[in-house]
Amino acid sequence: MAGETVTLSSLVTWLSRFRDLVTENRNYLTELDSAIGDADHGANMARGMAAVMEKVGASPATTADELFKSVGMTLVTSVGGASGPLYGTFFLRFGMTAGAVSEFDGAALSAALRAGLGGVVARGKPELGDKTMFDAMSPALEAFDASVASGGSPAAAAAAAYDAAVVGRDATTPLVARKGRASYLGERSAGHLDPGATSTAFLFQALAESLAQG
Amino acid sequence: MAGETVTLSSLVTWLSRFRDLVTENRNYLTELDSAIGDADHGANMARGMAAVMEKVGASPATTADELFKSVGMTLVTSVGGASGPLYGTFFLRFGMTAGAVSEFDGAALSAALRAGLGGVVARGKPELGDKTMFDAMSPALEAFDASVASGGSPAAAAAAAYDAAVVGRDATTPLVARKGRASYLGERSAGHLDPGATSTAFLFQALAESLAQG
Amino acid sequence: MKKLINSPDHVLADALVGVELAHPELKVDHTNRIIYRGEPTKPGKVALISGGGSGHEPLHGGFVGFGMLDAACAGEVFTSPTPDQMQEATKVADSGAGVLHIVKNYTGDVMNFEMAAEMAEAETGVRVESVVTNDDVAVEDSTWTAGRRGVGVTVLLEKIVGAAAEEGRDLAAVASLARTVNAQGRSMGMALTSCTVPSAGKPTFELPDDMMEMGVGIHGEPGRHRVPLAPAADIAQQLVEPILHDLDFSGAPTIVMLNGMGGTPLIELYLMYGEVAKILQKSGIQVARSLVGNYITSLDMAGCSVTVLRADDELLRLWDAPVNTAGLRWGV
Amino acid sequence: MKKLINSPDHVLADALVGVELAHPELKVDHTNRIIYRGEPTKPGKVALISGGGSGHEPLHGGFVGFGMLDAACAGEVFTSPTPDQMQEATKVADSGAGVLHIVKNYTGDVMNFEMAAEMAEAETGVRVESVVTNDDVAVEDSTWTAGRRGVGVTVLLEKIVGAAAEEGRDLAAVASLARTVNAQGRSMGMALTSCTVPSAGKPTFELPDDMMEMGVGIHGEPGRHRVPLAPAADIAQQLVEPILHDLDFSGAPTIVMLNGMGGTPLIELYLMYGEVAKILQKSGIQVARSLVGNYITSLDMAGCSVTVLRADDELLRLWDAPVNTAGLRWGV
Ligand SMILES: Nc1ncnc2c1ncn2[C@@H]1O[C@H](COP(=O)(O)OP(=O)(O)O)[C@@H](O)[C@H]1O
Ligand SMILES: Nc1ncnc2c1ncn2[C@@H]1O[C@H](COP(=O)(O)OP(=O)(O)O)[C@@H](O)[C@H]1O
Ligand SMILES: [Mg+2]
Ligand SMILES: [Mg+2]
Ligand SMILES: [Mg+2]
Ligand SMILES: [Mg+2]
Repeated sequence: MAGETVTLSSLVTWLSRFRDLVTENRNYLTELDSAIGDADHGANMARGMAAVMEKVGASPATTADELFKSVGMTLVTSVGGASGPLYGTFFLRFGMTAGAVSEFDGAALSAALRAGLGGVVARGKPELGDKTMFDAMSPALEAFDASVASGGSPAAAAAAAYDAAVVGRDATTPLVARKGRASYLGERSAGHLDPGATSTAFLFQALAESLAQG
Repeated sequence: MAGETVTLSSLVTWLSRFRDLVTENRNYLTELDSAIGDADHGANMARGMAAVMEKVGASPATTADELFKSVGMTLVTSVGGASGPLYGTFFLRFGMTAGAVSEFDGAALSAALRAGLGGVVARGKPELGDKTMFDAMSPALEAFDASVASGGSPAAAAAAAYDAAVVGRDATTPLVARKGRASYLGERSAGHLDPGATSTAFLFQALAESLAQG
Repeated sequence: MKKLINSPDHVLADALVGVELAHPELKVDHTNRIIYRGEPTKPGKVALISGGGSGHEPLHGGFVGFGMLDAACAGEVFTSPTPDQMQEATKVADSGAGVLHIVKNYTGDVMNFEMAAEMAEAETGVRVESVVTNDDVAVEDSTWTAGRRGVGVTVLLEKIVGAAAEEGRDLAAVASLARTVNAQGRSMGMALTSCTVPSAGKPTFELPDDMMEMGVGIHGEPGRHRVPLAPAADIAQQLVEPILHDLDFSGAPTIVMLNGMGGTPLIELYLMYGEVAKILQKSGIQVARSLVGNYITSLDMAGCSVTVLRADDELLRLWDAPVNTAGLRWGV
Repeated sequence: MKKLINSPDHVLADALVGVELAHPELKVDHTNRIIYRGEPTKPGKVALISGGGSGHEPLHGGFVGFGMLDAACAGEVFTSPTPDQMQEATKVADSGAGVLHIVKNYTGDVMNFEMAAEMAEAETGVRVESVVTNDDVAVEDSTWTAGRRGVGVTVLLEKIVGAAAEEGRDLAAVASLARTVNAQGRSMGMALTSCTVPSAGKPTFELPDDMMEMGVGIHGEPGRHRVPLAPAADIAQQLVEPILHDLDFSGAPTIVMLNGMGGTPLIELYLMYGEVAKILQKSGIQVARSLVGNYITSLDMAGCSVTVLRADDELLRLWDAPVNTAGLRWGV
């Protein structure tokens, strides 16, 4: 059973599991981006997370701020496009808020994730219903916090966050996009899952799985 | 029944029937030229013969030299490609040899056709078996002459010429081209009818049909 | 997918090798994927930098040289470059007079260039101004979207503003001219076929033989409307009408670009230009200069776009000024 | 068939309207389908005329202008022009110093230009010399065929010989230089896809997704061999090898053109150029000048060709001389 504290090494597992998920689903993400974007989201995420794990393997960090600064910078400098600055800023802010620690409780993890979300908002100015990654990320954090507030373990909170991310992701399908490339399609963007919301659901799936392992 | 002399008006019928045949078979000729050439023989012949019949209709000629000089020049100036100079020279020489007449017997028609064939040879230097229009035209003239020599009417000679043109045309299929665009294909040109030999068979079909009508 | 490539992951790196070998007058930084002029920026000259996803060639690398850009950053295919590339280009190209970032309006490009400008100013003190092009009239309701895309006007802007920078104008003047040019240009594009992104391996969208996409951008995104394939004259009408509807081009000379999307041959582009020019004539618009060819492309997409720029004598003078790049060259 | 045209029968006429509107510096004779320079040929200057079927743009009309051609005759798509067009161009362009006909070696082109030269000399007394280009090494056993096709070297020849004519050389010298250039150039082409001739309405040949045609010309004719699709580096090898096998390029500077067939985007052409240049380097061949882009195309065919010209200081000097045409421009 998963404990009450989260170690740095389970967060490395989070990252590596995220890398695996976007790599395995590279074609699927690109497929989604073909329908309402420019057919590169799978390539972008796979390239970025491969670079991240290479970096993490080459120079293992001992504190969260160090680790996530490197993760964020690697994404920013290897992805490009919209997802590079968005996921990059997410991890940069995550690390800044986490600080020079190597263990987290639920509240600390929540604060770091909230800071990450704030970074996405600062960069992209998404609002709920714009059909972006924010539509999965924001409800995921609501659920995470609710679980922590009601005494749930970080693992339980992450599982709740993942469930909420999936619901948020699926709710993007009927939406008409108002941010990003998909917005150019107007009404034609409705009826398709948002690629970024889909990769964000993978982010929380990875978190849930890595914390469940302990 | 067809008579012993051929009038200028049946030669106009010849031309108009040739125009009809290449126009109806425009796609077929282009199809043949797609396989071993550049997909324009149908367009070339249809454009050329349409221009010819427009010219003939606009300024009807009273003698063969006048008529066929105009036909030849129209082909030369409206077709381009290999078939323009070849068919153009064919008709130019036909007219020069026919002279300022308005009726032909079999021998006169043979002489004019021979001159036309000579024009094709002068321009294109084809030899038998090169997989060109010459492979239909040359045996057609052999057959025409043989029929005239054995007392056949011009109509009978034209019918014999048509039969021989068809045989000559079909015999181009297995050949490896040695002249024109098809020669670039080397061995790959074998197994296809030559487009120019096919249009030449239409030329003799048109002659046979127009003389059969009298 | 049929492409002249070694592998989908190496398209950009391999193409930059070719650019370097083909253009001894340019410098290529393969690590940062930047194409520079061979000579450092003249002291006092504002540097012009652009960049964007690859797949739009000759934009932007083909426009590096005298009278146009000082450096271009190449992103992965259809993916904006990263801030570190742009920061590096900014640092190297700056001669002290400051740097203009020319950014096409796409969320990714804008965010990455923003981060680059922040980094460059904070870490190196280079003065950076940015202009964001957004000339694509296909994007309606731009308040409910990421805004209009930057497309064809970017080419004209890089030429005109490049000439102004060459004359020694300062950063503020160069940036303000760039904004004027952007404000006075409008574009509209269409596609006969989808392009194929190498890493995706198949066409981004399927388009039936009798249909075309109107209002496409330059990233193989589907357009605003799918309509029946039409004769060139009708297509020209569908491209020109929304442009003229959006901005008043009367009473001024214009510069018109008929741009190919990459897979359409020049004979069709000239044919389309004829149709477009006839419509402009009929609408009383004076075409002073024109450009026909592949300038801002979308990989192997078949199709074209029209850009009309409202000019004046001064813009025409800058347009006519010497330019010496791989993709645009005259007067030198 | 998806093309930006009004109707298959009007492609050429409509495209010439666009050329005229886009290039006020050129004259277009729509009846005879000839593109001329705006200014008459200078007295004493030998006139250069070329022509051929359409569908190869910018060849030849895009190469009319200072330092290259004086006139270009356009035939129907892939169909050589007719002798009367060529005769008219010959008459109009002649300044009294004579006219060089630049003819690509195809049965139709050769026969039509022959008739034109006969007509021009007989009826108007204009002195005409002809050079027939035949640089395509894909045509093996040329004694058993119509001979090698004229392809890429035609572009290089028009540039180099155009510069020589501009310098005032006489007809014999210009013609002899043209023959030298032709003799020293070799080309090889390949296709990833067939083109579609507008009047045919569908692709000339079908090519499976995993195959390519090696040794194609510029008329959509199938090539010599159909082989499996390969990485760019292998394709480059298959293109360069027969060229180097056919002529010794060692010990001399060369001019290399990596030409697109019309449907292949520039990013792939640069990538291919990189592969070609690396092979030439390894083979000890010195590349002094290069040209990458769409110069002699085959409608919308995807693919490319390589041309290598053995040069010397004099040819390089003529190559570098100013040229001012729609399709090639530098030094002016
Ligand atoms: N302004 C924005 N705010 C938040 N997320 C955004 C914004 N714009 C785009 N996105 C997200 O980015 C995803 C696209 O990422 P990607 O395809 O990698 O970049 P690009 O659109 O530049 O090609 C979209 O599906 C969407 O979820
Ligand atoms: N040298 C030649 N002599 C005789 N006929 C020839 C010669 N070269 C080509 N042809 C004929 O011309 C035909 C092709 O005509 P066409 O397609 O109209 O011209 P092009 O080959 O210039 O496209 C061939 O099928 C062949 O019969
Ligand atoms: Mg994308
Ligand atoms: Mg043909
Ligand atoms: Mg992208
Ligand atoms: Mg032809």
